[in-house]
Amino acid sequence: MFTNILIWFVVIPVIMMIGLGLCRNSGMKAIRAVMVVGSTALLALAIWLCVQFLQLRAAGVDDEMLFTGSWLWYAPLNIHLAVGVDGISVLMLMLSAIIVFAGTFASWKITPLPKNFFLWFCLLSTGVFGFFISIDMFTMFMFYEVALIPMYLLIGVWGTGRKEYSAMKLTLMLMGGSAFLMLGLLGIYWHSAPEGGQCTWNILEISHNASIDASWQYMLFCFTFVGFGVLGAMFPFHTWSPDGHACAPTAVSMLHAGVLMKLGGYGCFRIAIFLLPQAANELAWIFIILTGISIVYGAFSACVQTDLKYINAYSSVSHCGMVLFAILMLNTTAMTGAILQMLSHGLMTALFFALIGMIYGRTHTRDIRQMGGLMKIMPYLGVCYMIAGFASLGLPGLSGFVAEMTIFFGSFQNADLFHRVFVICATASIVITAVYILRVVGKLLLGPVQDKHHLELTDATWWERFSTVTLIVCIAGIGCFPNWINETIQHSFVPIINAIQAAV
Amino acid sequence: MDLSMLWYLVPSVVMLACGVYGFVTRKNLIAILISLELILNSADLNFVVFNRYLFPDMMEGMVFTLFSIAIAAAETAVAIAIIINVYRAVGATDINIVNKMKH
Amino acid sequence: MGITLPILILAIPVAMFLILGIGGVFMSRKTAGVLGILGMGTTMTLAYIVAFTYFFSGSPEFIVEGVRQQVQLFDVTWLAFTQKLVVNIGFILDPISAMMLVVITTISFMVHLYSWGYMEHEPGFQRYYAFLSLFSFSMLGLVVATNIFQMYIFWELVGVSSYLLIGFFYKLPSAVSASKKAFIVTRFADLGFLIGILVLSYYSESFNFITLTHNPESVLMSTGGATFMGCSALTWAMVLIFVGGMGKSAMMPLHIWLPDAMEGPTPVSALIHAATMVVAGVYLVARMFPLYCVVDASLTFVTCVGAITAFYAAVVACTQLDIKRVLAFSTISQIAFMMVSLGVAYDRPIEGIHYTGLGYMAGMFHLFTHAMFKALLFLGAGALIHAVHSNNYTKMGGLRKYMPITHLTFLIGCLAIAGIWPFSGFFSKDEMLAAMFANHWFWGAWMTMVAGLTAFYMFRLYYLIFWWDENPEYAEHRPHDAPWQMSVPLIFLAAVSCVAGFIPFGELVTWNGEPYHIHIEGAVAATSLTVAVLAIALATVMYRKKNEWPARVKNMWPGLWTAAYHRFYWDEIYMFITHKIIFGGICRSIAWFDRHVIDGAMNGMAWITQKTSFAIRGMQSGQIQAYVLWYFLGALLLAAVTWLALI
Amino acid sequence: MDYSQFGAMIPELIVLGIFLVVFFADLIAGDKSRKCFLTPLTTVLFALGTVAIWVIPASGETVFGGMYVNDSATNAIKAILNIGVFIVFLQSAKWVESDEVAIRKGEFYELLLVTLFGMYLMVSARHFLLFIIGLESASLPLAAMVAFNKNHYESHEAAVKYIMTAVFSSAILLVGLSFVYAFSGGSLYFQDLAVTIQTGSMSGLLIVALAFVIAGLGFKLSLVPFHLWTADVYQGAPTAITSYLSVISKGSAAFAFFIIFTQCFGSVYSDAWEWMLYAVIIATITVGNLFAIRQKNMKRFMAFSSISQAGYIMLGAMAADTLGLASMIFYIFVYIVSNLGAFAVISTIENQTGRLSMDDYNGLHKTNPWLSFAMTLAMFSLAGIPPFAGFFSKILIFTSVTGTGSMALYMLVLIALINTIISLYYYLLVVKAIWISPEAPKVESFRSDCGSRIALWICVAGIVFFGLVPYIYQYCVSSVEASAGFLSMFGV
Repeated sequence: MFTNILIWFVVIPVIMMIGLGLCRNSGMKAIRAVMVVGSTALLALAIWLCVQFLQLRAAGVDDEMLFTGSWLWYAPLNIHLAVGVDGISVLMLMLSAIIVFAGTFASWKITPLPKNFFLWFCLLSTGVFGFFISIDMFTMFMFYEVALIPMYLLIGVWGTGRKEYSAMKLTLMLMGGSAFLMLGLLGIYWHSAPEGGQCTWNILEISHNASIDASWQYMLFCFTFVGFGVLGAMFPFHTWSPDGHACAPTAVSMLHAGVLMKLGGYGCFRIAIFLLPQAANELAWIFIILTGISIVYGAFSACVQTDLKYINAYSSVSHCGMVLFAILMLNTTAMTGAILQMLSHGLMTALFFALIGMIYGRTHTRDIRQMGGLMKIMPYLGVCYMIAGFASLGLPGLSGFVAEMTIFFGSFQNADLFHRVFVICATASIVITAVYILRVVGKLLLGPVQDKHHLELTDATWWERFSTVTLIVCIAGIGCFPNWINETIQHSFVPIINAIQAAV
Repeated sequence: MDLSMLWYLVPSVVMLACGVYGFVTRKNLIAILISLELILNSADLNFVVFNRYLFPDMMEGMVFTLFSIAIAAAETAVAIAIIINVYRAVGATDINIVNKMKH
Repeated sequence: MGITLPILILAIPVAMFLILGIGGVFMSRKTAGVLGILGMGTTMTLAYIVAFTYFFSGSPEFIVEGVRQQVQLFDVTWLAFTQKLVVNIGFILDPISAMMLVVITTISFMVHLYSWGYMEHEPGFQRYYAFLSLFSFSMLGLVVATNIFQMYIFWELVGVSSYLLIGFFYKLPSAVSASKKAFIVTRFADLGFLIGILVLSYYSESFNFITLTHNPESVLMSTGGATFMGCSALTWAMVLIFVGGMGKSAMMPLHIWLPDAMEGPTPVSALIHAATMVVAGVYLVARMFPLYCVVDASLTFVTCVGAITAFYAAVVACTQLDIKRVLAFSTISQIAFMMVSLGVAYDRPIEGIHYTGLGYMAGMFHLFTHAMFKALLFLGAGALIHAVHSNNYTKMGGLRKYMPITHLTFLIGCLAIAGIWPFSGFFSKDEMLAAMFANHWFWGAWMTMVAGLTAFYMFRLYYLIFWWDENPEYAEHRPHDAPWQMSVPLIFLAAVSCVAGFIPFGELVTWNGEPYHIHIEGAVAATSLTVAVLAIALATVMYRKKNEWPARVKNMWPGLWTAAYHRFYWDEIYMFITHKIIFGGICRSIAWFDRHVIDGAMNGMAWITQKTSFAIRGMQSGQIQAYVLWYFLGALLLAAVTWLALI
Repeated sequence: MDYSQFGAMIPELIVLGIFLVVFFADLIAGDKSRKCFLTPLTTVLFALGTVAIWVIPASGETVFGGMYVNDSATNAIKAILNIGVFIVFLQSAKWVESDEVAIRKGEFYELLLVTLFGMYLMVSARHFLLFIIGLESASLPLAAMVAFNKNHYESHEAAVKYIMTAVFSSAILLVGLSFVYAFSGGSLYFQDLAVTIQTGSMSGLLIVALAFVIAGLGFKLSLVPFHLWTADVYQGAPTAITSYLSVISKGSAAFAFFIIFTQCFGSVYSDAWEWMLYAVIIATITVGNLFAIRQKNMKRFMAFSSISQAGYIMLGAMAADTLGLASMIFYIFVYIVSNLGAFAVISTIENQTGRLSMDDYNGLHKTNPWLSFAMTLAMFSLAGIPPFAGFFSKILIFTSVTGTGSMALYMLVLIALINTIISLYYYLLVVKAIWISPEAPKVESFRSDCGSRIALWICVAGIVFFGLVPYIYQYCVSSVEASAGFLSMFGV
């Protein structure tokens, strides 16, 4: 079991948790050591996995999933701990590793209870990694929920503002989503095999069996898509996001917006669309409308917010809406765009939240009306914020542009008027994005200094620089050289597109 | 004269109804306990009647009734003991006293 | 030609950007300035080599049987959308891109040099050079784009560079808002560009310029008669792409950002907002010209937009007080001139002669000459501002004595733009007017009038600055000519403006690569020259010395003057739409809806649960009898409901 | 009569044996010696007994003409109940030594063992007479136990409420059984009833009978609307008794419910009791949750939580097949460790400081991090959060319910799932009080007693490992499957 590389993505965080458990509560050095070693190991593992994966693909291995392993867990219900990755999961694992790594540095001086903070943080990352390596719906769902619940404590204990309300709201709404999801998964399980066959949770087997009849697909598709859609901040189930993000501590916002929201998109893709292709063809229009609204609605909402985190949260609604929107276009290009958007949004939102946390840690306010001219005072953070902003508004050379363009060009392949109208609405969001990003940049960084006390503030510390540089390098890396990602994931769409076309 | 089963069942149902009614309306715990006995006896009556009329060559209903009477006795004993306890604690056996814990 | 030179042309500026951007804080100003200038100088040299090789080597790679070829020096895959739709990053070499290479690197180098003097005392000097390098890189990338998507990429990048440079003085709120405005307006236009690309590429399944333009008819066929609201898909695509160009080139009604963009440092205005970036729209139309030709409705649209804008901007320019704004409106007007010129150049035989080549060639020619003399004018304005520390000409007047070099070069610029022989503007404008008259007399007449207005407001500006009346503040702060770093570019550009007209432009740059022999159309030339001279004479009468005429004219049509001074209230209209309708109406109501309706619904669910919880607590009354009643009735109800359900 | 038949009742004999030992020890020992040895003696003996029940395989015999069966499924549930009782013993060790109770602690153990014996009979009974005897001997001594805190008024009130409603409910159950008797062929053996009660025999009387039987058992399980005694009794009873009531009594009743309804009434599953149970489950889960939201007293809070949990347990009966029974047993086991974990914390804090309100838990993590940790895990497990055992038990039971494939059951699961959100809310309230509430802690730092600590460790280990390690569930499934012959599912 432990010879499978993927298992280590879950094992390492667990080891980290054990290690943290052995630290004393006040032993900040030991805690940091555990976290740094652990997150570096994860990052190294992710990179290594990526290299291995590409080598295997280059060598002509064209299985749907690589590094597969399957160990029987609950025999009576045919539940396995089944793991395997395709290009998409590899990239998602990479993203998670990067953000965990950056998040560790971003919460270098977390107080109070650093040990508990990192314990829950590790549990959260266990869930995230576990979700991406699983190809068994049961374990996938389990890891999904593992990733959700630490949020409550992380926001509740270490958050700011109306943290109790927000934490509760976030947890309950996401759990509400997972309630629908659970039902969908159960339905899929019980219809996963033809009459008399052994039911299975394994995604690949289910898709091969393709035995779910249409009427069930419709219901299950709605359940699963809504279930994952809640986490993907789909309108109108997105309101946990602004409050939750606003109150969460830095690293948690990073991980949550950066990775956790991607679970939604990934799940929609891997389960709702892949396993229920017929319903996806028939019912996509409903969700295209909803996600289309998300995109524009989130962007417009962001225009008038005054809290930095709210702006970003609404922008996430818009950008994550784009992910789901693209997935629903049901063609390779748009889906590639969705994956790129997940990566891109993950990185840049993480960067945003990291920076907001750093700025907030200095100015003790997130209200843009009370700040101004910070570029002069903390040029490093200011420049990073601008880069994040440019990535968000889709500047070529940074990741957001590549993702959005791929989405638009992919979506435009659907030639009917309905799709066209929504695609054009979605493209309009790039203008609105520019409006709110520049508004923030203008108020926050440029112009005269608003508060004289801010003049005494200092620029970023080394760990903050480390954290942000990691993210910026990745953002620029994707933005400048996007094609290798394309090549990594192009295999992954073959089965899904085949399934969709077979279902037409 | 043959009495049909109904002649026995109607009193049984009346006993059940009275028992429930008594339980719900009486104020005194002892009276409530007596109402409970009515319900139990109604059940016993049913057993006996069904046995006699439907399965005359078997005895299970009868045996069941015997056990049931014993159980009823045991229940009454425990209940009385507890009522006495309450009486010692609060000096009354009025049911309206024992409603402090609610909502 | 190998790929080393083209790669270096793009790589040096971007390397400079990274070096100066990241390492700038560790450098002295001098190092940074020298690095920047050297970098740009090298790029310029390389660009010259490339352009001269292309034009004059006569190598069969570039010219086949007298026809100049379009050559892709390299073209590598950057991002593959689908099997067919592949975005490449490459380097195209053809007459217009070679010409643009020369223009961009020359002006950019001049501006680099000039800025050394102009920006000497400004904080953020290193950052400034980094941004200039970024801009140069983006602009070069734009003009050498082998495909429309690469163009779009660099299109966005120049937008950002422009944003950064306009907002260079970021502590000034006006600069911040001007930069924001510039970015958002052009972004809005880019939306049109993007949708245009989406439509075009969907049907043609290619981004590549050569593929698209060498066979425009097949692109038209590929749309398969798809129409939307009465226009063919290709028309829509071309018009939408042109909308992108309208934004960058500040055509009506998307022109509002350019006057505000004068908040940036003056050399930046010279480089970006006069010579290079703002002509990107013209370049775009020229680049896709064959496609525009097959759907001539879109070219008519270009012409109309250009004609209206040209006139509008010229009228507004007559009333402005800020010298940079006058120049900005003049830029808008001149770019519109080029647009009209392209617009009238479509392939419609008139009396058996194909006039296609002329308008195109003339537009490009004017692009070239205009870049030189407008950069000259802006740099001159910079020198003036440097001397009197104000943009407003009421603070100037009579400066000819104090700043002779500036005066002379500025005058050359004014003559060039007014179209006086033998300055460069005369030749290019003459060709353009000829093309317009050839298309329809109306366009010719209309644009001749605009040319007259141009001459008038330029000389109004000239006289108000250098003649009119001396500002008494000179006594305490005597203005003087700029240092050599600033003078050298002025002199160089003035020299170019004098001689550029004699370049045999038609031999070099034409729409199809075949040489076109320029011949001055006597009638047109005479008309335009006359109009220009008359306009200059009028300006001389009104503004040479301080007198009552201007005020009198102003009072003659006070409404018109005020409206023109306020640029016919375009900004106010935009303000109303953006602030009142979009921000106040849409955004706020959506935010309200989100907080109160969507969020309210979620909170409402929690509230209902809580309330229900309180409402039903009576069930747990603490009364044993009530409990038992519930129990018994519950059991009966269960039986009753089931019984009813089964029956 | 063949007395060797008693030999088949190994678990019952073990419990009876322990009872007798404790009884006589209590009888002969003096006050002083009783004080020191009775608790260890009982606990150790009970532990050995538990091990014995786990280890000795079920004989699989049916004795007394089919009245009693000892198969692997009943053995499994007995073993699981035993573990629960063992934990209860551990966590009550401190309480029984308190001055007020110490003198009567022998009675506490004896009464408890008798009720356990009754529950054994309940789950093993295959005849209604034996079942009623088991039920009554399981519930009557409980009344005495509820009244154990003689000096507390609440204890008396709880006892009165308990005994009155208990007697009423057993009366109703008897009435219901008398109606059932009318449908039998004169025999109250389960397997005989299964033959005589068929789809064709549906009538109003049978429906009333079923409703009354559900009511009678629903009382023990505290299903809505037969649950109203629960909160008051849980609140008033000594905490050790409450924890016992909430898990052991409920677990045995659930198992018995399953056996009775599948064995006797299996053929009228979809005709009648499926829908009755459907309605009752929805009411139970929802009402339990709605009441729990407002509670501040921890014991009352746990009472309503346990009501809602009972609804989830009964989902297993909805499935009415081997998988359902196995999932139900597993759920009960997980529920035992989770709920007892919570009660261990509650009773420890109550014993040490006398505090019982949720507000008293504010900031608990500052003074008692380990207790806080255990309580958090227990709450997460009860709420069904992975990777804790409660998640698995919930999912497995949902899976078994949806296995029948009817849309109605999917909707039932959906309602149950939506209810988990409400339950998550109030479980998180406890977590919030412990971890998030900024107030100064009211409970001072203390070292809990050894028994509670061991109990907590067992519970925490169970919470963490029962889900991750699949053997427990496989054990449930294999024992149910091994006894499938005896279960002889009908028509479902």
